[in-house]
Amino acid sequence: MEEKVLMKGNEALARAAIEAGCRFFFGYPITPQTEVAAYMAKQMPKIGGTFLQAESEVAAINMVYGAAGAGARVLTSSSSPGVSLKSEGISYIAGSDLPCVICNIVRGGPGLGGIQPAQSDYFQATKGGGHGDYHMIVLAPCSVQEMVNLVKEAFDLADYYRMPVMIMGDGMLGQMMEPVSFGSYKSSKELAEKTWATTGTKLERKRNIINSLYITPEELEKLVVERYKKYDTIIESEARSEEYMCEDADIIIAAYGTIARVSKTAIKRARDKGLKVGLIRPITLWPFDKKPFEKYSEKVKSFLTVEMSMGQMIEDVKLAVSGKAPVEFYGRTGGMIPTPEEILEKLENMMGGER
Amino acid sequence: MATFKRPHSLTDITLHYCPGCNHGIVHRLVAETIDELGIEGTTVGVAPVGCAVFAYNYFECDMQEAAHGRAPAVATGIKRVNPDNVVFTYQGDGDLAAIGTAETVHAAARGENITVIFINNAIYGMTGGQMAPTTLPGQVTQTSPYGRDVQTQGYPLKICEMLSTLDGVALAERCAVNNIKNITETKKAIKKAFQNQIDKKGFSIIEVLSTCPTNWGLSPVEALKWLEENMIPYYPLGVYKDKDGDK
Amino acid sequence: MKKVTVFTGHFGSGKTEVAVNYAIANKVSAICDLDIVNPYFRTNDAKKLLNEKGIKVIAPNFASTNVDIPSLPPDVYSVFASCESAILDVGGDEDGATVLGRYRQLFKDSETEVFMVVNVFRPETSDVEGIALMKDAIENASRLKISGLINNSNLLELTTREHIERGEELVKKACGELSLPFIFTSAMREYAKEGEFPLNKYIKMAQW
Amino acid sequence: MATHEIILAGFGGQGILFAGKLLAYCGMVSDKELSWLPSYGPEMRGGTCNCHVILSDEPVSSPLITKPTILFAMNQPSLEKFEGKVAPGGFIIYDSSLIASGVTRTDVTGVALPATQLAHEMNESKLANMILMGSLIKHTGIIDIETVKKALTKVVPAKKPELYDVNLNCILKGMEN
Repeated sequence: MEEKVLMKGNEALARAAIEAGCRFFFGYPITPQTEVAAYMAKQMPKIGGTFLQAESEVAAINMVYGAAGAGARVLTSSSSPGVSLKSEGISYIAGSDLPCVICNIVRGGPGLGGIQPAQSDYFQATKGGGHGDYHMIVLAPCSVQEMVNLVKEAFDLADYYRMPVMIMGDGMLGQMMEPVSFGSYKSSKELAEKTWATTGTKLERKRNIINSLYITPEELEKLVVERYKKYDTIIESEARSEEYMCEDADIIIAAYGTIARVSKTAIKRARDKGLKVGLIRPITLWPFDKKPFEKYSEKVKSFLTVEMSMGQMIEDVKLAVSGKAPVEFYGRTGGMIPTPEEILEKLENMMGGER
Repeated sequence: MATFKRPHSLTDITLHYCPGCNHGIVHRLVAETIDELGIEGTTVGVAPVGCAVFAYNYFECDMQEAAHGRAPAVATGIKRVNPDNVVFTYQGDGDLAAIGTAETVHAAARGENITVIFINNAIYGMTGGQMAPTTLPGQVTQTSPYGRDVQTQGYPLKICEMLSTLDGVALAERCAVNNIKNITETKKAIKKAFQNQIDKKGFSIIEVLSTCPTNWGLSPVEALKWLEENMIPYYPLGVYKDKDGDK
Repeated sequence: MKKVTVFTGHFGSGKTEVAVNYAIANKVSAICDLDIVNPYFRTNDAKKLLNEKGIKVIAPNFASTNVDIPSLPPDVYSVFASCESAILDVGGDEDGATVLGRYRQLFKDSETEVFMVVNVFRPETSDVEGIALMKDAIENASRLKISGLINNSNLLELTTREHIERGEELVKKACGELSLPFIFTSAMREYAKEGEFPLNKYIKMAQW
Repeated sequence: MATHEIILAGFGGQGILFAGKLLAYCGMVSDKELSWLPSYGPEMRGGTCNCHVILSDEPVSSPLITKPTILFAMNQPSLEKFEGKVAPGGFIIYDSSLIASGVTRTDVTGVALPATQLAHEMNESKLANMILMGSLIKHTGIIDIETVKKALTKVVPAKKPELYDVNLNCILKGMEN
């Protein structure tokens, strides 16, 4: 059996990136993801990699753009306010079809908000953030082990589709420790050589230009439409979620990340009381996995979306359920974490309301 | 016998700059330098947002387009990945000295081993003649219609003077391309700035005072005269820092 | 002697529409779009039509594209060098007129008229004082003298004869006070009366 | 082993996170499922500090503990804050050198130990946490001392092996009480 080590989510994220071949990290300190930078600062010099503390998140993401353009596997990590600043650069990276991984260890907002865990950046991650028609793949691990696996996979997805991939965690996941093993992930994708990278022509090929500016609207539209065809492929083949006790469920909870785990505890307690509750846990937030919702929407009495926000993912849940069942919401925000008891009470109210 | 021809590192694409604009001269000097140092195959350029936004079309080497002001950060990323590549940015005054001041100052402070070509024409050309951080006191622009009033609009940034205080800077030199003598000096400075990078000396910046006949509302010849009479006195030419040199 | 006619004015005065119509009506050899201020509603948008009429169109390098760079092509010099008659359509206000400054010497060798197009329903040129200030600002920036005013007062599709006439009255008054000739009143063909300069709609309000 | 949901709480600087880590590593070395979740942020500095450790045979669902089975309290505010949340039948151990009031509930087991005083007597004033931990292990039996010894090698910094003995002695001292 694979040797396990006990690691914080943030540390594990950093180590997984290094194991995935990332040798460049550009970042700016912000709580609660500071351990990522600290880990990189210690480890990168030992393995010939680069850790650079930039003067701002804006600079950091543009360093990522430069390094990604030069063909490297590159990571930046931040937390909510920092990701807002990076959004400009993310749009350029998407518009230039460059691969990179961005981590957002989400904290409460808006504004400076607070440093406690939150999920209120769902819209920012899945619906935009930066300007223009673009998407990035957004992966939401719920455990330190899954963080490790998804970070490794994120680099492959980024390279394979030539686009930014975001890892979205929260302060709780970043700060908690769990046993993890590192050897279990194997890429299923064959990655092409980065012949487009700006590595210098060596006078052996035509020059490479990395750019997102197009002179005519026709040209720009054509490129964006092509990029959306790629997005269609991703929606088709990469949307992913976990189902838990859904088969006989009257109510299915939709929750991602750490809150999915809190919900599982609530589900166990509900089942002890005879309430049939299940869980759909989206693993990819974009693309959002509609299939399990479609599958169960005619079987269940209702869905309950649980989030650490005022209700953001619920919009995608509603789109997926498409009016075939009611979708209710329970959430806490500002850094407050819904407890299993609160969720259970909501479930009991929902069932009670029916009786 | 020497013949006048297009430098190999300049593509065979007609430049879009207005007649009388100095961008063309500086492009040529950069390209000649790349040719003479034999670094075309290892050079990666970073184009700015501003009138030179299409610089990526003109240099016969790998190029990346940067967001407004971010060229030094982008160059940092490129350089860190392939330290043996020669990485240069080509930026205007709005890009380098307003929206990208932080990126410029910190790349310089880190002693990032890159070359920065900085075109200072005291105005925003791309958006049609607004006040730049380098617009002279009293100068009329679209957004300083009564002349730049230092009481409310502050003073121009003297980039070479500022950056010369930083330990990471290997070379900070201000030039102009208003006459043959100065063009020769500028060429030398640009070449030195690239050579510094090859020699791993750190951050080099060459500021080139330039004309903008279109937005200054002056003929190309009048514009050169304006530059000589107004810009050079405010922005004296010369070497502000040369770590290993005479100064 | 080359004949160069310059159209200036407050932005939104309709100078481009007037300039294009004037070019076609007078069968000039070239029209030059010198608007480096605003990338929209420009002469270059009517390029196809103008070319069909045998009028050469010279425009900024990236006119009518996605890119807003006011870079001017060297062909502008051909207006002064080889065209029999040409029209220069410049950008709005003194900001747009600044560009004329760089061609100053060349105007000396041409027979130049500089018309200022006035729409009295634009706030900054709604009275004589405003018109006078705009004239001064444009003259300062371009280093050219305005040689006459054109009344192009309109409220787009809400225009009535009364608007046109109210405009003409005010512009004529301005001409009197500024000692400038009144050139003409221009109006869309469906409103124009005998003696006025009728306009066809050539500049599309874009696709939107 | 059933599922143990342990909240450790006290002032910052009392070694709460360290004690939690020791428990987490005990789970690691005995191949249990576990999670370790600290409270983080401003409250880590000087104010109250707490840490949630779950040890279980089953995968851990919520890493956040709302009904601890075990409370390890090292100051008055911590006992006050968490006593009411302990699950019926649960276990509370607290440092009676620093906590005057004691456990008021009757449906839980309360054990008082003057850990800070004992630590002073041993000239290890910073290791009251380990003394209290020793007592916790003895009274609950959730882990055995051999596991603790193995875990201790993982939490003691490799550069300071002498700390192993110091910590172990304090744990053993706690187990006597």
